[in-house]
Amino acid sequence: AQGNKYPGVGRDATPKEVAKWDIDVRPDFKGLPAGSGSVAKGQEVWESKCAHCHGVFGESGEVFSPLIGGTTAEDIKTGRVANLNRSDYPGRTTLMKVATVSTLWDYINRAMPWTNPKSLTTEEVYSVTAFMLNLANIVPDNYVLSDKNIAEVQARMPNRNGMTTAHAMWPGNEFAGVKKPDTANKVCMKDCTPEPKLASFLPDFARNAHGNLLEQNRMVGAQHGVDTTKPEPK
Amino acid sequence: AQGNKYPGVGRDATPKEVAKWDIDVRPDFKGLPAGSGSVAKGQEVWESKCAHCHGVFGESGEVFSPLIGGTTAEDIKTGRVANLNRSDYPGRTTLMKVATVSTLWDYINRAMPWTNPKSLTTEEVYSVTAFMLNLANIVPDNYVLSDKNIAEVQARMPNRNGMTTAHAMWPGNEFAGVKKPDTANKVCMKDCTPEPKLASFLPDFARNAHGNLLEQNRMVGAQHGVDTTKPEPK
Amino acid sequence: PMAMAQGNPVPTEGGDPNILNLPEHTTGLGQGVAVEGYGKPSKFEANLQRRQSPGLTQTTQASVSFAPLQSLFGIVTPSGLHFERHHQGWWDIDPSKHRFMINGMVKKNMVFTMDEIMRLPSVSRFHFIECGANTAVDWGNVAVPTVQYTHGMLSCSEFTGVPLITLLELAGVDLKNGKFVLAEGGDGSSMTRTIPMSLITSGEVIVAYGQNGEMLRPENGYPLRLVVPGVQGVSWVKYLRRVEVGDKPYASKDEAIHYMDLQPGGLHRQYTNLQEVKSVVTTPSGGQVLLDKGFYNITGLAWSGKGKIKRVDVSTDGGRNWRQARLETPVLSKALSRFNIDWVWDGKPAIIQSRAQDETGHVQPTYQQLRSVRGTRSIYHNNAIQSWLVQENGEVKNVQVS
Amino acid sequence: PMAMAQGNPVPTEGGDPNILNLPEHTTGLGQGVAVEGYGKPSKFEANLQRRQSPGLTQTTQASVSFAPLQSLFGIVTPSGLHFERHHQGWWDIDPSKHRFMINGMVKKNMVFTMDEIMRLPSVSRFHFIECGANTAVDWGNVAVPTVQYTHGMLSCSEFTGVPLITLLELAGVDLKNGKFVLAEGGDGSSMTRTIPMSLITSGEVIVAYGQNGEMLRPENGYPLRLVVPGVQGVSWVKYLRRVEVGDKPYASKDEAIHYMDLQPGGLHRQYTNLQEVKSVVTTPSGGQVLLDKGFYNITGLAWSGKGKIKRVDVSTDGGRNWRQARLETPVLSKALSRFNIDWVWDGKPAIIQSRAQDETGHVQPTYQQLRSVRGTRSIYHNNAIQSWLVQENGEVKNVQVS
Ligand code: HEC
Ligand code: HEC
Ligand SMILES: [Ca+2]
Ligand SMILES: [Ca+2]
Ligand SMILES: [Ca+2]
Ligand SMILES: [Ca+2]
Ligand SMILES: [Ca+2]
Ligand SMILES: [Ca+2]
Ligand SMILES: [Co+2]
Ligand SMILES: [Co+2]
Repeated sequence: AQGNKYPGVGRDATPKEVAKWDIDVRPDFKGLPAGSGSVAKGQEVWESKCAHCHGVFGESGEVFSPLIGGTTAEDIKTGRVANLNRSDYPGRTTLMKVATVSTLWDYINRAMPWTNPKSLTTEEVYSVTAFMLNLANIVPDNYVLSDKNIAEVQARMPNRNGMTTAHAMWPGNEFAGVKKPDTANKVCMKDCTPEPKLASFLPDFARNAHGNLLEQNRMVGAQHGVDTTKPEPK
Repeated sequence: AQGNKYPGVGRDATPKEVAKWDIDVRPDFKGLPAGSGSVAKGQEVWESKCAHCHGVFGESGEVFSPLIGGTTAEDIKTGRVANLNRSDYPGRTTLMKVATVSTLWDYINRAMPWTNPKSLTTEEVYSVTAFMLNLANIVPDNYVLSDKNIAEVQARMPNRNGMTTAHAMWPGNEFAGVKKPDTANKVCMKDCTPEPKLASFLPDFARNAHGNLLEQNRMVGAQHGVDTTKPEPK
Repeated sequence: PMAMAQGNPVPTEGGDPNILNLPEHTTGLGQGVAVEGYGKPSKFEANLQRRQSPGLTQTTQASVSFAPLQSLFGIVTPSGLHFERHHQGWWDIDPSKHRFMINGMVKKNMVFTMDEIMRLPSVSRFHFIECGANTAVDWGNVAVPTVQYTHGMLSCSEFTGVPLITLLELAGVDLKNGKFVLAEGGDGSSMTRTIPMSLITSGEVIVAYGQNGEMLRPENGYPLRLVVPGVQGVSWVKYLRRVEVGDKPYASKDEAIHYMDLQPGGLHRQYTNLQEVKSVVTTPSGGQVLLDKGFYNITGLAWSGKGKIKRVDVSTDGGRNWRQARLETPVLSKALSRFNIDWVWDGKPAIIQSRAQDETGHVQPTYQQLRSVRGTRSIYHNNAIQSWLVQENGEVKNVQVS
Repeated sequence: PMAMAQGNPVPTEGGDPNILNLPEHTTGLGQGVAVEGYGKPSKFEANLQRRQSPGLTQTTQASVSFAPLQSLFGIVTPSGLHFERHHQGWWDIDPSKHRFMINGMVKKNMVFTMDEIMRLPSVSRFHFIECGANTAVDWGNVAVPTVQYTHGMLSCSEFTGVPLITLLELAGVDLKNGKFVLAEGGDGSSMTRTIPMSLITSGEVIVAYGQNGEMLRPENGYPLRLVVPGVQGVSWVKYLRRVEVGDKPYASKDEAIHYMDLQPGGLHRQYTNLQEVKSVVTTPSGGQVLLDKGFYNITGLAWSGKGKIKRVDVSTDGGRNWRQARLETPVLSKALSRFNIDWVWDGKPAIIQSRAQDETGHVQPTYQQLRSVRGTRSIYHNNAIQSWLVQENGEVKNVQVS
């Protein structure tokens, strides 16, 4: 209809072209290709293509933060990961956070293995996803994940109820968010607070932890960089 | 007085410092140091330090446009260089254009010789200036130019009356210029001119004179560069 | 403490040798034009580099480098110092082979070359880009020394490109049902993010190829990236290869595992894309040293994802008293604004802060205000007021006040 | 003639191999952050270089290099492509040794270090700089093929520095008698130019150290240059070492031998410093080829030394009929403005022109109008309307019309 407005610019995409690039999978599984894969097959994929970065149990923090851990059988029931409410819990794994199993499928399919993205077959993606879900005790050892049963898995995702869009930080009107921002500071100009106290600063031993700051500032200027290789002059 | 506004910033310059840097010479000879130099001495300076770039008679166009030439005894009388009004006259030399002898003195003193600026003594500047004025027949062969007689020379500069500030292109109110710009084009939108005719374009032989224009445009874009190594497709 | 006082003493020997002994550049012939067909900064500027923050990431390709805000001027970020954020490394892509596809809820799926995109009506606009994780390390406590590491995932450029709505209309977009657009990159991560259609129909979202007068830099998505003004950087998909129009959001990895805000109680806010009003003093700032008492120009940057900056106030006593700063022109929507204010340092300890307000009236919060709603365990969208302590010895430190 | 038609044919084999065969950058891991601490353009952008115009000068150190306007976007000129004009070569000066002096009609002569200048209240503003000799070669006849050579002595940057008036007031300037300020450079030429005091007291003239967020480039006067908005580039003295306040103009070499305008009759106009209203279409422009009929975005630049651009009109029939172009924001005083306008090329010859009007009402003149007052032998200040001929074979040529 609008085509006449910009003659000569652009052409129709062919079905093959769209099929090749349109790989995204949505939470309602739109875009998910038909197929399946078992936990057992997934373990093979995992151990040959994933474990050296993410650890045998998805626990490694050496290349990226751990994928598996921190979720419980109780979480699978409630759909809320309880450890996310514990401020003393160290770190948050992928499985603690993700609410939608489609996200895992889509991302592994498009981006993993990291050095070789888009190299996995559909079966490999199903199976390695199944294996990760198994590591997190979401599916049993003998599970075969497929486009037919993935909705059942979604219903067991530990943090499936852990998301809200009730906030003022979506820059459109598509969600029923809130309009009012979280904070309402005022433009106060005089005697706004009591005498301020220092609550947090870098410990002395971290003085040079980011390199010599003298070398991270221009050599001329109103202020120069501090020579952090030397102790602070008193 | 204002010093208190920006405490800690800047200091008084010493007399020595000002003397070292304040070298400019104005048309009224403010800034001109006392001293003198002869045409004869100037010839020595010229031939050892200037002639290889500007030519023995200041006529060379090999490094820069010619300094000397195109002025007449008549011009010295009128103070207007007649050749500037001849559209067939090839090129305009420095002496044809310059109205103020201070300009020559100042510039030679600050910037010449080109590869060794500010290396001349005051006497050398006086004398080489005298020599150039002599080449242009403004002073006689036995002339000794000095701070005492330079005003007389000014009165003989061939183009001393060749300048006007009666225009709208000084961006301040210091001269009694004019306010109205030279042109008064209109924002006409329809049928503004007769059918336009091509009056000037590059000849075919100049097609590749600026290098291959294909290589002077981005490799993608709405337009690409023309391959000027090939003749134009008809 | 003033042992390092500034190098302009009243000369005893008649004058400064830097004046009295004419330097080589005053007495010699310099270099020719086009010695550098594409020039570079002075060798004396080598301290200005984008830098990694030690220990922040385990790889360099899923990582970030920070822009040296402490040494920058005005609002334009030099493209060579633009902050970087990659998820699977950066590439230098042949633009003649790059393609852009539109599919989904459109009359016809379409493909474009770069040549074709560059034929369409273009716009040029200044916008800031800030990573949603900027200032993340300071959510809980002071963790890094300088503004490069606290606020350096921030840059501002003049972007040139085609409004996304122009391209979508060309494909016959279904604006009635199409509410969400997926943007997808062409790199290994093929970054995917959900963009609100309401922002696209406003004309603000740009399919950009130009940055600061030239093409995008490879590190910033050459030859094509999405520009989503006011929204966190991760949505500005680089190496853009495709957009899809849909009726539901996509919950991609970087909107369902990261770039979500953990709230007290353990719930995550999802699709928190907006960068709210924020500012920071860039000089004096952490890791710098004032060499002398006396006059200083306090300067910094302010920005808001919701529009223009309306005012910036500066305190030198830790937030008790404030003075309004001057805003440099132009003040543009969803772009950085530069502020300046006079200050005479008396040599005593001082705590410098800036506080911005945007045209919606929203005022940048204190840490206390922000934490009282969002707790201390969020990672993203820390727009709290920053404090710099100027000590008696002239050293400036990153601090938080209570 | 359309043999070179654009490379996006409807595929016969099911699809474009650039889509169907996933490229390496989609299936591999890219490079890490801070591989380039100071980044550079894509290798595919190597065609964008500042260039000399063959035969224009006899040396490279008293010469000019031109910015590639035909491939630039928006209003910011990438600093690496900023045009150059040197009289005695360029230098990379150690800023810690650079000094700035004020003398003449002031209460006290003063000396400043860079550290000190950078402590003073600063401003950041976008301004164009144009050499007074820009477009000189076309005063008489068409002489060069592309907009790089016709208009490339033009750039626009965000400058940061201290208003000169601030420094002069610090020295106790005599504003009653001091009417002219001499600005002097620290290079071999020690370039000197007379600046009107009325422009300085307006606050517009800046002693600048910053350019596009970083320091000035060595080729552009690092570490200090004068910024004289609206005035020809030669007055923007580089490597600025001194200003002197006086009561008379200085008639320096580049205001008494060059940068004067020869008028019919042989009189020279002296102190013609202003750059009057001007514009040019940058694409399509000379030396380019349109690969196909159809839609194009005509784009270009407009500027005026007297203030803001008010409007730009574009003609595609050699000046008979005109349509008003869109101006991109921001439109700033004495800065470049970017304009865009739709155009559908029907494949027939077309002559493209642009015509700018500034906020004073002054309209850019035709060659006929300009020559009727100033003749054809002037060198400087050619602000005539530029014509580009689009031929049937798609080639675009520099032409003049009568
Ligand atoms: C060479 C190292 C490497 C290999 C091999 C690898 N990954 Fe990853 N993986 C990473 C890195 C690094 C990231 C984080 C990427 C980012 O920051 O966007 C990641 C992210 C992920 C994530 C998202 C985690 C999160 O919280 O964002 C999943 C899921 C994942 N990998 C699964 C896999 C699977 C399945 C395989 C094998 C088929 C695999 N990975 C192979 C390095 C690797
Ligand atoms: C190595 C070459 C070279 C030498 C030696 C040299 N000059 Fe020059 N001269 C130049 C160049 C190049 C220019 C133009 C500089 C510019 O464009 O600003 C110039 C400009 C001038 C000018 C100004 C001319 C004008 O129209 O702008 C004068 C006067 C001059 N020279 C005099 C001298 C004198 C006197 C000496 C010797 C004491 C000298 N030159 C030595 C190369 C040289
Ligand atoms: Ca086409
Ligand atoms: Ca899809
Ligand atoms: Ca001092
Ligand atoms: Ca003087
Ligand atoms: Ca980011
Ligand atoms: Ca110039
Ligand atoms: Co210093
Ligand atoms: Co092409």
